[in-house]
Amino acid sequence: MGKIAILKFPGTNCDEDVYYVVKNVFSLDAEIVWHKSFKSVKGWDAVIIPGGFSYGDWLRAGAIAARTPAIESLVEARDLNIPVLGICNGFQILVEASLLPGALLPNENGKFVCRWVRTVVERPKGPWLSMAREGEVLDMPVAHAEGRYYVDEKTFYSTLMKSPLIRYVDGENPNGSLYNIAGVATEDGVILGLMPHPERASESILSPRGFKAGGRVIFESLRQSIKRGW
Amino acid sequence: MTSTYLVEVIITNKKGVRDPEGETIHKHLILRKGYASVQSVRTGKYLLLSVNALSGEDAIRIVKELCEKLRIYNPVVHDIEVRLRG
Amino acid sequence: MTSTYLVEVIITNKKGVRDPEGETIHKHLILRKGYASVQSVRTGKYLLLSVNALSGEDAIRIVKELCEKLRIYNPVVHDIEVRLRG
Amino acid sequence: MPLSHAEIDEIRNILRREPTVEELAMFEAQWSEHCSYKSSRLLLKLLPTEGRNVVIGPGRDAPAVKLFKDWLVVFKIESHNHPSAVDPYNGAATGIGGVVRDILTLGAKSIALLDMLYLGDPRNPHANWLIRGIVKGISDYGNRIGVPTVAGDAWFDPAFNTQPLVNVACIGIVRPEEIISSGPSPGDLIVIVGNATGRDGLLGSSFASKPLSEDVDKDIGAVQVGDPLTEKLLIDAIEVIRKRRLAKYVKDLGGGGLTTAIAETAADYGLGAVIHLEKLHTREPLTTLEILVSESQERMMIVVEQSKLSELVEVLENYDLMYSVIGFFTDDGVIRVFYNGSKVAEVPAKELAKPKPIRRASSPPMEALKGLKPLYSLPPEPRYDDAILKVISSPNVASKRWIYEQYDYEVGIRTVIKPGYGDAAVLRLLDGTNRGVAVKGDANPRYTYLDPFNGAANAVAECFRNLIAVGSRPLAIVDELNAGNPEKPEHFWYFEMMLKGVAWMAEELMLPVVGGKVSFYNEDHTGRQVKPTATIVGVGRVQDVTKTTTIDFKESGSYIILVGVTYPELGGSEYLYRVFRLEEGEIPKPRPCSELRNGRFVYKAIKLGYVKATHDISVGGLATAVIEMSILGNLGFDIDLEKVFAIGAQRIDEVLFSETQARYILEVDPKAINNLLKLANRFGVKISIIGRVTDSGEARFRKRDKTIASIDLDLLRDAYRESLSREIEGGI
Ligand SMILES: Nc1ncnc2c1ncn2[C@@H]1O[C@H](COP(=O)(O)OP(=O)(O)O)[C@@H](O)[C@H]1O
Ligand SMILES: [Mg+2]
Repeated sequence: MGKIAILKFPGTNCDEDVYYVVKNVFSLDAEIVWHKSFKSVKGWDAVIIPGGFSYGDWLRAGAIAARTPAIESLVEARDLNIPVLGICNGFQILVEASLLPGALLPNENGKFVCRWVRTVVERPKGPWLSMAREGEVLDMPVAHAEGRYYVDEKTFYSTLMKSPLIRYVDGENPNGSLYNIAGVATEDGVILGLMPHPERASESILSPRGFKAGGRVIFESLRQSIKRGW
Repeated sequence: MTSTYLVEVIITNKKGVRDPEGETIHKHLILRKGYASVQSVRTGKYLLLSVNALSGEDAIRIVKELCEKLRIYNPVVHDIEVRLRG
Repeated sequence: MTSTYLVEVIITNKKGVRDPEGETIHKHLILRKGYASVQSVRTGKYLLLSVNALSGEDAIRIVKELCEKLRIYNPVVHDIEVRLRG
Repeated sequence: MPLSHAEIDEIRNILRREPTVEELAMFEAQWSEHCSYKSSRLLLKLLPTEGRNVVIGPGRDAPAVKLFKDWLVVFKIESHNHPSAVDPYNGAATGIGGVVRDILTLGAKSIALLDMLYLGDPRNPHANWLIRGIVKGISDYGNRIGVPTVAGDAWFDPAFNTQPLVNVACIGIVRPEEIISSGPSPGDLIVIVGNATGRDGLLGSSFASKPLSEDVDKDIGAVQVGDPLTEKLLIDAIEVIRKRRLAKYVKDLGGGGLTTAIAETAADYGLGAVIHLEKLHTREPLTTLEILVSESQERMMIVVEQSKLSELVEVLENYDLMYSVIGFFTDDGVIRVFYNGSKVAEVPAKELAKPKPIRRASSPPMEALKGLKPLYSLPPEPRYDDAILKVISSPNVASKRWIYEQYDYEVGIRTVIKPGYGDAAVLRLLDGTNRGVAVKGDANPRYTYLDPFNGAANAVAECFRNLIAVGSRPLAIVDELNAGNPEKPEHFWYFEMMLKGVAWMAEELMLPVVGGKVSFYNEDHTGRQVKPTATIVGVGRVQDVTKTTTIDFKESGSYIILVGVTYPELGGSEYLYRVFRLEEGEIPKPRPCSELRNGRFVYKAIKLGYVKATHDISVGGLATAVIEMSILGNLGFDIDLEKVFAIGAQRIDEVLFSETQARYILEVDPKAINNLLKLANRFGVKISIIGRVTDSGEARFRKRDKTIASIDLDLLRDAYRESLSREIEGGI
């Protein structure tokens, strides 16, 4: 009990990174769970879908993993109020599974991009952002080939503008994402998906010159939220 | 009695969703190399399924169904075309 | 007088060259979801060019030529099919 | 390359009868240059391979070196030059796949990839197509398997327009007690794991053992598509297999396929084997001959005790990996191959595994005189503002971010010094300590072309300096020698000279050469060899990753220190090439004694905390090194060239752009300067205080009061950061 599930699919490659950070940097209890063994969200304090290239990212990033029983069972998370975080490929999976709105398209320049960027949090709320301040700048690296967020105007204004949102600082959008969107959440913030990697930005030793470890607030929020709710 | 049919699935971006790859191929490759008669380029993904079915229509029906159910395309951004391979 | 033709280009791996993407979609998505009548999946790239040309054949000729010259595909690995869009 | 008549006679001798077609195919695959090193083996003996830290030297798929008492570093270099010339995307991708599997054979965890790319002129359409494909291939494969590509080298030269060099390396770590190395015993089962065997990989090694044919379609048998998903599953499964100690031996099915894997393993352990080919999982119906020599990718051989088979199978099935148990090892030294009960081959393992070495003739070509030509009359001195900008914007000097930003260099959360920030990449071990490992790959094709012996020696020295410059202790290197056709004496000469150069400098710097690879037949279809290139990859020990140094200037007011003596060595320099299109002259002399002395001094100075930034001086000389430090630190500088300790230099360019070896630039806090001077004295190292870091936003070189060049930092930054991208994107 009191554990975070880190879901692993064939091709997931940030599972150990997230595990290390959650466990060693934030002293939270976690377990890497192979997708075949993940039956239900019940009993977990939170679920993290880490980055990587599930099923080779073939067809579309996240498309095949989104159709697995493990992800299909996540629908319950919403009703049970269990926090779910999708990082990079995890975000792509959540979008492909329609647990978050929109779509993630190939980067505008057609290339994979690995780079540190600055993002801004808007309307922070929920287990993953409870400790973030409105307008707080979070520095984190991105590393993806399909991160160009797309959403229709209506959904953007009617839904996303009411929910927590993470956007690239103007001029730092690495992929051509609409509205500079780097991450989106459900209105209550219980399910959050983002392209940047907070686990790579949780220790100052890994932050290059001029950047801070902007991922910390996400895991610190989770730690507080698991203890005290959000 | 079933036989095998080849069914093509073509997934392209919806109108209104940009296709930077197509734009790049058009602008930076084709036009720059002097093929001015090319007006535009759109890119997409192509799948060729070989399907056991009762008839061509049956094969198409099966593929159309699986494209919807398995979300072979993402209706938020994609158009899809399913057809028998001629 | 020229008019505008829509020309499709389909680029797939040659026969005998593996297509891990198609294999994965087949095995981990389509078969796992019970569509056993699907025998195989091959993937490819799709381009749709709109071309000003004197005739359909002329449009195809232009596109074939530019695919060769601009290395839109790699003849060592890929098969290419160029056809008018019906 | 088909077997020669002499070789076929030799085979008859070994078997004492006519060989079967299967046997001939096995010998042909195994005796190919790529698998057997028949042309290079005699010379390779010259390399110093031993040292205190060497745990496993050359011989296995990958060597292992003691990084710390409780950690080994396993690393390997590979080339995929020929496949990348015909199919850049898949050629480069499968190169990564292969080198990672080498690391897997010892059960090590792959923590870093390096790519050393010697590419054509980006403005040449064919070369441009190759460049994009190669980088994308490495990106798509490396990123998907979750191993960060943290460092590399990139060089652009029309000599590589049709035949690029794609050298890749992988670094792994493993606990000494967990290494998979017990070796097979008679009765142990042979399990082949991973992709189904197909016709796709037929005779790949023979393909790499002959020149590129003009009609590439003839080479179709070699085209293989990378399958990084299966590779990733192999990585994950082998990690579990290592932890649970389920394997006695693991080997990659690489060049020579099944034949090589079994022949080499059996020969190394004095065993034989019984193989049932029909048991192997195949993608399509194959002949026995095809099964024996197919080089389909992403396959491994796992040797398991009978009693542990079921546990092994459980792991493989959990990861959806295909596998088949195809036979077992025996104690009689003979490999017997069956197909549906009938015997198709029976060969002694030892004789199959190692053909007799061939002694190749070697003689220097006339072209080699270019590198002996002293530069009597240099062209008139240019305007230095212009010359500096030209050099900084050269694709060989400018930032390689167009390349490395396509690579996930951070997955694994170990990359403390990332590409572009330091002379080498530094990775932490993530074991609860601050310890780490530094890695870098280097070559200079122009040097080895002009002077293969000294050029190769300089590559070793540069690698050593790069490892020192981040504050690591260089431990060992591996080398990749890319040469022409070994049957042509004037090509073979380059190979021989490069090898001797590596051997000499490695010995002098006490860097054991624990492994390497040879790639021959790097010719274009006209028979012209590309620039012969010696690529060196080195690893260094990092005691504390928080105390490493990066390139970027940290603070205005710091002193800029030049370590080492500068000689007028412009031969083969980037400056002569970029500004005057000259590619000739004596290249900088290798100076092993200075390398050692200066290297030890810099290592110590970093360790004592005197140094805020370090950069070694290499391509582009002093001017390039300080400008890079300044651009990355976003700080200007003011340097007085009069202060440079130079011997024999008569012109400004001989100071600014000389590529004299064994030199570094240090940024030193004024408070530490006296200590540093004392330390230099103690080490007997020549250092000069040449200037200061400023916040003027300007790069300024002067000679006393006379300004030699003064350039706005924004202009330099733009040239440095964007030039490569402009060349490549503009050159489609
Ligand atoms: N092909 C490449 N792949 C990844 N990183 C590269 C590549 N080429 C150069 N780099 C990186 O760019 C930086 C500068 O490299 P280089 O110019 O080779 O340095 P040096 O001259 O000190 O050897 C280093 O961090 C290096 O690892
Ligand atoms: Mg360097």
